[in-house]
Amino acid sequence: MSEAYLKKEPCLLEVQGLKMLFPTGGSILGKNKRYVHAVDGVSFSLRAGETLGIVGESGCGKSTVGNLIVRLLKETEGRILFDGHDITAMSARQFKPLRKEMQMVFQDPFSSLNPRKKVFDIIAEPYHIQTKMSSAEIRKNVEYMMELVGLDKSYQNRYPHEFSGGQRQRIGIARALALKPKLVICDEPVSALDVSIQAQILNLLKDLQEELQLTYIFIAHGLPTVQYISDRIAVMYLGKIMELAPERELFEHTMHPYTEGLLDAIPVGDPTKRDEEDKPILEGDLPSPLNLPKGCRFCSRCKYAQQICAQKEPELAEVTPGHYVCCHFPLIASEEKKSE
Amino acid sequence: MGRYLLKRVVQIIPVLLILTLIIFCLVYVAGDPVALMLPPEAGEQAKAALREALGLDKPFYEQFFIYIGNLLRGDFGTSYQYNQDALSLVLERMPYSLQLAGVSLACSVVVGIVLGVAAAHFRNSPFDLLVNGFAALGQALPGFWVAIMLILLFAVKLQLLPVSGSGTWQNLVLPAATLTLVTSAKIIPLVRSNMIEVMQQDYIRTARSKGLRGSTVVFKHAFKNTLVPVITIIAMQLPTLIGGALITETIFAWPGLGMLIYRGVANLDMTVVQAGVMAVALITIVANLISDIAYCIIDPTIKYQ
Amino acid sequence: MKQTLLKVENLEVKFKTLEGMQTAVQGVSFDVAQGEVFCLVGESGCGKSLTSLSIMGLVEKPGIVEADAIVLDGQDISHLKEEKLRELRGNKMSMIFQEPLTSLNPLFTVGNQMDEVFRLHQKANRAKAKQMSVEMLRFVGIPDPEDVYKRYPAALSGGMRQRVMIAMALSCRPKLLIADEPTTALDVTIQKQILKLMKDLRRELGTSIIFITHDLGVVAEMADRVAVMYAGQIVEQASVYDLFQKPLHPYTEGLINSTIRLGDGRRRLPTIAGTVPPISKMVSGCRFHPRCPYATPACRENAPPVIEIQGRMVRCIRYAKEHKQEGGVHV
Amino acid sequence: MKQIKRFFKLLLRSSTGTAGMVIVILICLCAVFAGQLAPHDPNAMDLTNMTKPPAWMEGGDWSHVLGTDNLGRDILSRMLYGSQISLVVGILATLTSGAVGMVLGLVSGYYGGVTDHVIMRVADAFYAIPGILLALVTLMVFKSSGIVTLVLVIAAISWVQYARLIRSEVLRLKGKEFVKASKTLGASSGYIIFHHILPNVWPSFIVVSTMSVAGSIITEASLSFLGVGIQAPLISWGGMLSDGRVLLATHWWVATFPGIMITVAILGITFLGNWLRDVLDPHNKGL
Repeated sequence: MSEAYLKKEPCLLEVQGLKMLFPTGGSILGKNKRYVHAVDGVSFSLRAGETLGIVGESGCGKSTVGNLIVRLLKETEGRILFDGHDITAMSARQFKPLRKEMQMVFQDPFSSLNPRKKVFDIIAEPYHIQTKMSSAEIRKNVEYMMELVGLDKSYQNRYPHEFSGGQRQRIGIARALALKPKLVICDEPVSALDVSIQAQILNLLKDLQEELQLTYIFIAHGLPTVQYISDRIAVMYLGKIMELAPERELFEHTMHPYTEGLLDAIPVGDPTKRDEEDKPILEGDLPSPLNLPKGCRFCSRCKYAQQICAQKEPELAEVTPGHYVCCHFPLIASEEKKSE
Repeated sequence: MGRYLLKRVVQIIPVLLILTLIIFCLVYVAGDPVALMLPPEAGEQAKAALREALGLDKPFYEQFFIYIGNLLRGDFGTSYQYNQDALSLVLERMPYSLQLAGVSLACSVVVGIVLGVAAAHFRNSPFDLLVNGFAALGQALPGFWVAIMLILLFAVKLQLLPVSGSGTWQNLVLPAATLTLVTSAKIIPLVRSNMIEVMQQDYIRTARSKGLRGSTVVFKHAFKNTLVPVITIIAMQLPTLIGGALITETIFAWPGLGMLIYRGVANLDMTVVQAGVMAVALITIVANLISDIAYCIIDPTIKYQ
Repeated sequence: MKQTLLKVENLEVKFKTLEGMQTAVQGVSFDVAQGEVFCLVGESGCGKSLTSLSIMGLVEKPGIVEADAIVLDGQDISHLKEEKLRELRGNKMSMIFQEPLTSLNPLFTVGNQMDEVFRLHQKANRAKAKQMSVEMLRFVGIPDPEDVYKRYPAALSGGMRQRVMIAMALSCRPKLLIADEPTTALDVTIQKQILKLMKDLRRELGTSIIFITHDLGVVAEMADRVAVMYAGQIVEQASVYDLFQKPLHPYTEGLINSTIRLGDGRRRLPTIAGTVPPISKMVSGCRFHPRCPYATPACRENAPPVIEIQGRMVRCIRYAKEHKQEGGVHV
Repeated sequence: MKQIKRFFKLLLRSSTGTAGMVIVILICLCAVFAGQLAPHDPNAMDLTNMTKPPAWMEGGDWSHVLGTDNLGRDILSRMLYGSQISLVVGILATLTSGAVGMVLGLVSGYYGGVTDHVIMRVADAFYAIPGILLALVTLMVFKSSGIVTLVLVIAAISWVQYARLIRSEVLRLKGKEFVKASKTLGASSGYIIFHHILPNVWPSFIVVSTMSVAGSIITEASLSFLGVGIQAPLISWGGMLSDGRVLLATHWWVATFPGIMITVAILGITFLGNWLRDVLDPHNKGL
């Protein structure tokens, strides 16, 4: 979808200053309780029909953001506006009708399907919980959904273990889309699958988006996968968004050193282009989320880091229209400065 | 690690309270001991006086608090049957129980671990089958029947060992053998299945890929990893061996805690019963705590459950 | 042409199951030159890990390994006794695994586990072993080797653990290092670090590496030569440049095309239809034919021969037709 | 129908499983048809036929195949009737403790928090007293020895293992993505428990229950042996053993046959349980 078209669409989801702290350790009496800042002030908005990719390494909090939006977790701070309603202020009962508007596709095709239920019952579950359909209607709907995701409807009396990973992921997608949600959160939906199957599932997700006018949040750890499906991409590092930009823009005008490191780390996929010289790579390990560096959380691994980076934490700021960066010295900007 | 242990210790307090409540309830329901304590010809007045003296006329909760207070002061009451302090009775019998339990547990652990590891190593061989059969039989045989059969064979027919009693090491053999059979039968399958599971772990493959000897892989890398569940089951067996061995103790006339409690029950001497049960429960709790400490020593990475 | 270090001929791995004998790896032959990085690539269940485990002699019961020959450095190890094989493992050949989380024993310190290798193969005493272990840890780029030496694996990050595994595997300067998906469980930036480390070490030590992966991107980055495996067979073998320039086997072609690259957002990914058949229900004829866009009735009936074309090998009937009798045909 | 066929196919594949099943079925038949099978009235004393040895021994005859006890009662008949008590007590105690343990384990695992703490500490307290001891004291205190009391007492000492097992299973399942998926659909706790947790807890519950029947039978026999369990005129294997104990040196068969009977019964149930564990294991694709 073109960006100009997207701009006209209303805002479907707005996340404001989302924080999630998990308590850890501390004495029994609650003294010196320490917290893991899994999500530490995340804000973004999402237009209807758009796909936002969230990318980052393990422990960056990308899945926690997904879980917070569908209310599997209760945030510590912040607001989530869905279709204009503040869903963080709602009770479980008030929120229940809204649940059918937002669904989730999970990572593990083995743990996401109840091993003791037949495919039919798995896909019928949303109708049982959210609607009062007759069993004939449910059957019709389930068969339609199975066809939609490319499953033969003769499979409906089989158990999940009789299917391959890719087919199970199709079942999971059918369940998520059964109630025609507006927003679908895909939490690493292809990372457990084989290469040839990944492409099948990604294409399916793309087709379904077009057909059902879906809005996606696509969470993954691999930039190529995220970029294949997303309109805009948010790069997360240790609970914060480091860079948020339209997909093209992010690659062509990379501004954050971490994004640069991520891009450089992607294997080239072409043996003639592998340079034996080895350009500098992102060194070091993630710092422990319990023991974040003061100032910018990336400064311990950043090759451009200066004094201020270790003292003052940068804010996510719009550097060029639609391109947000959380860095004291965004790359393009500093290069421009140099050329001046 | 320190925090983990501290948490376990703190958890003991409510358990002790609930335990006391259970035991107190049993005593309370058992009813009025006054009739047993006084000679049959004592009049109503004497009974009422004794009740008041013992605090038995007070409401349930008040009695319970008095009871806890007494326990805290180490006062477990006096046994009317032996006319002796219940606590000292328990302490008198304790060494016998510990002796029998200690010997049986040591034997069971040795037998259980050796046979379990060997069976896992020779998985699906005739030897494995034999060990499995032994374990299944050991779990199926009622302990008291084994005891009787052992007496029949070794004491009555062969006359190698004494029928019952205590004092010499010969007296210990048959009861310890009975308990060892039953207990090791519970340890063997656990050791075996754990060992098999551990042998399939990635780090075992790593150890083998380094060229380590089969015995090093089994006894160093695998064995230590099977210890945590093994210690759990060992800790679970201890109370069964101390208080739960009452049938074995009765059959062999071994003067341990189990027999003391059994006699107490038979004679409705509730002070002895509650002191004995309390002692066994305390030993159980301490055993569990020790096993928790053992986990921490074995596995340095242990965290909250 | 460099000297051949490892030659595997007609390797077969079978499993005895309740349903009967099942062949997981069949007719696998390849060789690895000294100092070469040889990539085995394929999807899960294609037999690439089993192939490497059989070279190490680590296939567990009920698996049965049969091979005409596995020659390592001039010595046929396919029929060696376990004790003899053990002397080679960790010494002349060693292996690192996919899961750095579970591949180190959680109950022993890094140092303890590293020392074992030196004490076993080099008969080093405790102090000497420690010194060598610390040296080795430093060698693989661990910043504070003395500290890491004392730690338990749980206290290390995934990348660190994989470095420890590499250090341990390279302790005795093996001629052959088998790396079974060593970066799959790691984050991309850490993967890059580990790949760079392995390249550097190869250059420095001249170790031959069999690198097993499902990721063609990693193959393009690491390999000298590549073997593509599908359903227990090698379907294509070529130098990495030839393979990426012109894949011969339809499966290789499909695999390369369906790999997502940066900048793919505007095109639609081609896919390989269907899924891999399970080994218990292996199809007749060419194992790939149900998913192959070029399949003909002949593919369904006859197992395709292995064709040799210009130093490459491919298991596909299409090339048999083109090169009727010229290419030496082995079956 | 397909399931039943598959069940038997799996059963016949395991020799111990088959043996266990056969033993369990035979014992059930003995219990149900005790009245028809028993050659004598189990409580009929026959002072002319006291301590008669089994038929194959000198002095025995086929009217009392396994001999008689010191009151001249037919041992075979008593054993057949004894299986009724064993099975009834074993099954009822298992059902009771299973139900209690299941509910408490579910509540404890699913809701967590204070409820979990309270239930688990009570479980710890019960666990700290050896079961047989607690049963003995309770039975004495309540001065009643009917089947109902016995069942309740055995249930009271064995609910803990269920509660702990179910709780750990629930904790494991709670983190599964299919439970999360159900939550994102707005499913109530009840729906999740009944549709997702219970069907997956069921297999381990069945395995533990089978083993628990065996445990309850042993406990009943032990208590009857101690004289606080089943009382005459009801017949229990443990009680028979207790009667035979004094005759051990002179008339071994009185105590031996009930002992063998208990052992065989427990072995059969354990074999069946082990087989069920293998078959119902979710990694094993299962029934």
